[in-house]
Amino acid sequence: MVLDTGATAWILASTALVALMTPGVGFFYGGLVRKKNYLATIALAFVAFALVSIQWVVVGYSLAFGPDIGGFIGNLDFLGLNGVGMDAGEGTYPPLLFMIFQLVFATVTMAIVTSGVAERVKLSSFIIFALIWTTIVYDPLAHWAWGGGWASQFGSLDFAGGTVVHISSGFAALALAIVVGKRTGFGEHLMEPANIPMTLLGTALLWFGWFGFNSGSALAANGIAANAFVVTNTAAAAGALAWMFASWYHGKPASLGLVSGAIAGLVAITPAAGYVGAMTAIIIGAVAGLICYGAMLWRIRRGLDESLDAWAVHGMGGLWGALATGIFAAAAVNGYSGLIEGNVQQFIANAAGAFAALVYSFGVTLIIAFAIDRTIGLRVSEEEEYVGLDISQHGERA
Amino acid sequence: MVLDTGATAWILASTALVALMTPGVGFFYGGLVRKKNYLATIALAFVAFALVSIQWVVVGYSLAFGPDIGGFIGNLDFLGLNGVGMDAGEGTYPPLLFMIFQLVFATVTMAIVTSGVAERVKLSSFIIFALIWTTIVYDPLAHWAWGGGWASQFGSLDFAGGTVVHISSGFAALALAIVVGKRTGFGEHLMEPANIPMTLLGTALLWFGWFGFNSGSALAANGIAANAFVVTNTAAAAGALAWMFASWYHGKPASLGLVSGAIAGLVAITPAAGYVGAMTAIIIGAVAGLICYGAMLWRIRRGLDESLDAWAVHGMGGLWGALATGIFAAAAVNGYSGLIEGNVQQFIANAAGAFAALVYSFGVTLIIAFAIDRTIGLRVSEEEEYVGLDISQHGERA
Amino acid sequence: MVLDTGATAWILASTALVALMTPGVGFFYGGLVRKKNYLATIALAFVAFALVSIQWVVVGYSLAFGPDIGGFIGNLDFLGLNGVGMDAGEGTYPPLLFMIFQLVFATVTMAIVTSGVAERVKLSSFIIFALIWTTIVYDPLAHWAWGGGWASQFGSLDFAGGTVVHISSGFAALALAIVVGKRTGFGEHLMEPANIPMTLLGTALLWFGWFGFNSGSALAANGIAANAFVVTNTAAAAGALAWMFASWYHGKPASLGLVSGAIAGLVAITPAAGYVGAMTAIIIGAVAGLICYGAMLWRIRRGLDESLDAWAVHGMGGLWGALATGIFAAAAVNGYSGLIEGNVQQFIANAAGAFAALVYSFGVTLIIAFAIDRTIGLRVSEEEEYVGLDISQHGERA
Amino acid sequence: MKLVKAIIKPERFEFVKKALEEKGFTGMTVSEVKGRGEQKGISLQYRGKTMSVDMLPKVQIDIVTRDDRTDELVTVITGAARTGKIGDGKIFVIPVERAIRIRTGEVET
Amino acid sequence: MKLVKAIIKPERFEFVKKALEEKGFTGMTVSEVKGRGEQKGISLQYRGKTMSVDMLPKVQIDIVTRDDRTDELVTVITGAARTGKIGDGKIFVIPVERAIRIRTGEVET
Amino acid sequence: MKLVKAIIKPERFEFVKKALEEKGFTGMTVSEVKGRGEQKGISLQYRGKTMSVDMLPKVQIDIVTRDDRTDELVTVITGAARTGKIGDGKIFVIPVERAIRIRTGEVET
Ligand SMILES: Nc1ncnc2c1ncn2[C@@H]1O[C@H](COP(=O)(O)OP(=O)(O)O)[C@@H](O)[C@H]1O
Ligand SMILES: Nc1ncnc2c1ncn2[C@@H]1O[C@H](COP(=O)(O)OP(=O)(O)O)[C@@H](O)[C@H]1O
Ligand SMILES: Nc1ncnc2c1ncn2[C@@H]1O[C@H](COP(=O)(O)OP(=O)(O)O)[C@@H](O)[C@H]1O
Repeated sequence: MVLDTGATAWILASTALVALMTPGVGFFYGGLVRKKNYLATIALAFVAFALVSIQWVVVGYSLAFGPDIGGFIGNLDFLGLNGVGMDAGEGTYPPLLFMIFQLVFATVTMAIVTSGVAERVKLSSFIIFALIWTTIVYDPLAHWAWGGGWASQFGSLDFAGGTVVHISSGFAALALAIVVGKRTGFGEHLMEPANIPMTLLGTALLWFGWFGFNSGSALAANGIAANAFVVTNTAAAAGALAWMFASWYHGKPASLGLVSGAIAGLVAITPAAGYVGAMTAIIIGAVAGLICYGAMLWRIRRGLDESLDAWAVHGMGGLWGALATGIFAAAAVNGYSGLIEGNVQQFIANAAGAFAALVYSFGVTLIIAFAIDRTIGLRVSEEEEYVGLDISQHGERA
Repeated sequence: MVLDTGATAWILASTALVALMTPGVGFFYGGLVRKKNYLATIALAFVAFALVSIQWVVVGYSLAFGPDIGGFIGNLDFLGLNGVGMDAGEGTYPPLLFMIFQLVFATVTMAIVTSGVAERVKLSSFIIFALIWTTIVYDPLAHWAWGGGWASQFGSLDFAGGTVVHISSGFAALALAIVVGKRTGFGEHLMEPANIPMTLLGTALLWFGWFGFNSGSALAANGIAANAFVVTNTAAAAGALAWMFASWYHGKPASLGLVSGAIAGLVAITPAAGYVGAMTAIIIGAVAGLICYGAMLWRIRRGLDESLDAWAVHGMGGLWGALATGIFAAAAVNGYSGLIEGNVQQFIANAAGAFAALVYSFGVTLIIAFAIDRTIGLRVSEEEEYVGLDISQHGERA
Repeated sequence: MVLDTGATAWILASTALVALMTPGVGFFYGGLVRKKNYLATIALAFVAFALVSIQWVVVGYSLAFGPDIGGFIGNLDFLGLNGVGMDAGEGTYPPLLFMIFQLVFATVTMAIVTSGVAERVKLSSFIIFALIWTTIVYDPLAHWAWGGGWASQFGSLDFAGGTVVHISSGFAALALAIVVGKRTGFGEHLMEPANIPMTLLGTALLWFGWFGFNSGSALAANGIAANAFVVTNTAAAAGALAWMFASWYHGKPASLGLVSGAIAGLVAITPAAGYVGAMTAIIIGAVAGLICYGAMLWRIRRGLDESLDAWAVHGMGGLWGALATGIFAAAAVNGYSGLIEGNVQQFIANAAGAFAALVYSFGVTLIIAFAIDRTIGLRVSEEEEYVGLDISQHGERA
Repeated sequence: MKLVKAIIKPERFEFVKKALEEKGFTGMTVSEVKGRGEQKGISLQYRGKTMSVDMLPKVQIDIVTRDDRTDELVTVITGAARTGKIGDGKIFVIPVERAIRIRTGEVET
Repeated sequence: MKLVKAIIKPERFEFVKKALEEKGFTGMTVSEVKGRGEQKGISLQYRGKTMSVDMLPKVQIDIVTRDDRTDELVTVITGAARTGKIGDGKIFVIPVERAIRIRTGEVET
Repeated sequence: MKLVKAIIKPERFEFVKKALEEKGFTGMTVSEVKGRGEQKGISLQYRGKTMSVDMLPKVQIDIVTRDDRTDELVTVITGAARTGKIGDGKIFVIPVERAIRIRTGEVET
């Protein structure tokens, strides 16, 4: 097909927008940890960015988008971007551009996963973990949903990465948190966030970048892209307000709740962005705010130290979003119908895709984390944790 | 008409850029308040973003851009985005995209208005105020200028929102500041800004986003968009330098003056961006820097506690910009002539549009603010003000 | 030719992205200086932005891109943007858009130069220096490489500004540092960075903006733009990892090293971005990380107080990038061959272009700096340096 | 000599400083502290957990002065810092054996 | 009166504060400090230069109390701040001649 | 025991710390303060209003030591902190009644 320069321009811009989300996650999380781990937490996002960027061009893209092997993974035809061309192939934009657009999804996913080991991970072990995880967890999941794998064959819809990015990272963070164990003093000591304004700044960058994430996933500059843009913003707003009011009911409405709700809404609309309209987005976003807020409260009650809440927000928000896509998909938007329009099959396909991703990510992450922990150790020493990762891992102070 | 993917791509990107301005305003203002209100001030921008985002898709867009009722407001045909389509209708881009592009203008306007109640507003009252204000002040003003209302019928030019966004928010902030009253200790105590680097960061985001604001308002990827981009940057630079040198004359040139001048230049060029060239932008921007600096000095002398200076910068800068558009519009740029090219009518139309917006916004805001203040109270208690809004409204500390 | 709205959209977006880099440099450097110079350092970037923005539309663009005079500089045909049109002339986008795209390159270059006088420059002298420097150093260099000057005639390749932006600014910073002398107490006192998270944030903005810098330099939304995007990200990642591992070998891997490596990779890929593929970008980026890290160590050993390392990172990284372009250019990407494909001439042309820029920038900067220092003085008084530039130059505190 | 340590409201600081200057007390060391007196706290909430944040920002001024100027110093601070509302602060007077000026090595007792 | 100056681990602060409240010590002034005791430091590195950053964050609590309550105060802090590990901190007892309440001018000795 | 409170220039801190280490003074508590001595201030300006910001950043070092080591301590600090220029700082010596090590409860007087 002939290259559409408008579509190409929007995918280029969207890729830049999504690229900003990886450090954005770092700033979001960095603001929430204790001062002594402030830099290290941001640094993890940059490390994730760098590592996955290299892994993806060398092998990851091929595993995810190479010709299908048994519905599970791509083959190595595109190793080192071999044959990934600059001319519009079958699409209206260069395959090489699709490759880099997908790359920034892989990097931000890795950054979200760092939530599970916050304030206690050994940098060297994280590097090894990240390389393994992105290769054997992320790449297959991307293949399942978008690379021609079983989930897409089965009809599961994931517009922009609800399962691939959010369920996978959220449940991986949970698995990691379980394996690595609580931070010393968790539940006893007060752990004050380093810099909430930085978290708000991270949110601004995430919200901004998410327009590229969802609207760019239309891979075109057209009405679907516009719709995705609209529902993304709408769900974020609804999620923010829902969390704010829910937490207000229980006490004071923290700004942190407001932005957590926005992220929850953004996560939940991600798989649905190309299939529902704005009024539905209000519902999806608001329910996401409530579900994720509830999940966070439950996590706290259970004494689980997954304290940056990737699980509660990305994991549970992503799960809700995947189901919601199966429920609310409206033919008027993009030709797909969900449960409400009587298409039970769509709901089943989406539920299957979501739960498979959940189980795969959670299970395989457990195994990787466990293996690393028993060999080189996932966690810093007690002393290093005490002085903080900024000093002990990076020799720096914020 | 057929969809132009290039135009669509640029409007998508511009919408993202403008979306970043709402939190940008929050960071700009957040850096200037006292530490104890740092978070709350940023949070207001996010609250404004969320509230107006929902209001706009539900009813605001219809009021502003629905079929005209008496030149004053739109009707409810587009309620819940009913009939706002994904296909290029009469334009070269989806109406749905135009809707979201307009949405982010409405949100940033609301964020600017928060200036007037900084460090003393009750969160719950602000929420109610914001919903009323955006509905009965912003939506009609947008209709007047862009939705087929009387001002556009009368020939008033406002390329990207000098009256709709800046005059309206600046004078609304002034009205609010008058109703809510001074901060306790204003004029007696020293009130140190929390974090000026954050304000500089906010400026960077605003300057960046403003390219989408003005150039995106061309609703096309063409020479007019390019020209708007150029004059936007030029006026910002001229405004920054003018304020810097003027304040240098009186003492030391604070970085805060530099960036305030840049914002002043950006505000003033906003209505003119599609109608003047770069050399004129130097004049408009530099004069804006001087006028807004003067307005700020006057405000301080008068003891008015509108201390984040939305009035001085957005209100007065917007007023100057609206008049300047009527003066300097050059037929060579976009077919419209101003006073200098002998078109007195254009100047009159612009002056009328600007003063009507000024009076309407100031007057109606006074009434809304007064009504809220007398019923549920606009302001926190003295004690809450003393401990700060971060703690008293959000239960948080930066 | 007819205007390509897709290309125009991407150049518009790219211009916005690059515009964000100028304050981005300010935040990067601001985080690294001592607290008392935090604001002043960021402010310098804004001052550079404003000054060069005006200079460029008035005269700079004409000097750089006006009709050639002797291969050295452009004439004054385009003074005040005279004749720089809004319609696509010979290209597929408005010349006015090309003008503003080039403007933001000029501003960011000026911001990088401030590295050399960090924490000790007098604001008034910097303003004079900046106006002279951008006029007699930057404008000719831009002309040589892109405006039809001798370097482009000679076949030297510089895709996005390796020589024009990075070699020129890096070596200018070195010259400035030599003339202005060390900061009082350099080498004796500990000089703690004000806010490393701000530096990481600056990096995020730079990395983000660099996509516009390199990919936008394709001046089209096509495969070349996509390729430039890909190699930009890849080289940044490789540079980050290389510097991280190298510094790990010597001690702890600071987050500052990670991001310095990323910048080094970005710098080095800049001239090559349109001529090499992703696997080559890994090499160019990784080697850049090592070279720039080595250059920094050498600078420290030599006791040179060019402590924000524009020389080590931009100067040396740019030099390596220019040579690497001559070495690795691959015909398959864009029709140009380098040394490896047997084209010795390309290597010679690139080396000539790079060294000429290096010598010109270093030499002329020495002269300008020396002249200013002997007349009005480049440096603040010892007392002003002691209390810090925030207070002494701006009357402010961060 | 005495160390007079005054803990006052941040917004009164400029005022106190000016009053001190007028009476010839220029030397001082100032730090930002948090404090709580008799008043009971306000409760904070962070992601579902409540914590009481009763510590409010205060400014602590340390001034070392001659014994015979101590009373005057206390009076000046008390006068300038007082708003008559809760949280006005406290002054503590602590004995100092000697003071050394680093630049000259000069000792005062 | 005595000034009891306790330098403790930041993570024990809430705990100590609670223990003090229970015993009726509500007034206090708190500041963030850095400290080092007997333990040897950790070395930091910044762009190729190494510097030893052995100073770790601590919280300093200043409480002025009546002479006869000093022992109790020391005991309460010691009990609540102790983890038994290095870096638990120190308490210093310093004489105070008088304390003035700014709001009322009231003096205690 | 004595509390030796030294207020020095921030850039001399590493130097002073090293000098102290060499003489065996490892324990110390450090805080960031602002201070002003005899010198007259510099005036600051913020959006049209002028305010005098004469307070410059200083580092305050608190060291509690035995009576018989006090003179040595003062000498070491004075030597290492001195640049001979204005703003070099001050040292105050304050009596301490006792010191308690929290980890062990051990008391020194
Ligand atoms: N016993 C104490 N020890 C140390 N500092 C105290 C003590 N009591 C009060 N302060 C300090 O004085 C400040 C003001 O005390 P406060 O009780 O608020 O004054 P008032 O008694 O006028 O209300 C407190 O914030 C705290 O910093
Ligand atoms: N001699 C001293 N003078 C002043 N402060 C001290 C002194 N010794 C210890 N400290 C303070 O007490 C804190 C805890 O001391 P530390 O030696 O770590 O306790 P421990 O002896 O239980 O290990 C230090 O961080 C420092 O702030
Ligand atoms: N009377 C005082 N009380 C408390 N602190 C003081 C006093 N005089 C000076 N200081 C502290 O000592 C610091 C250095 O004093 P300074 O007068 O600058 O030294 P010098 O006398 O050598 O110029 C001041 O910044 C302040 O923190």
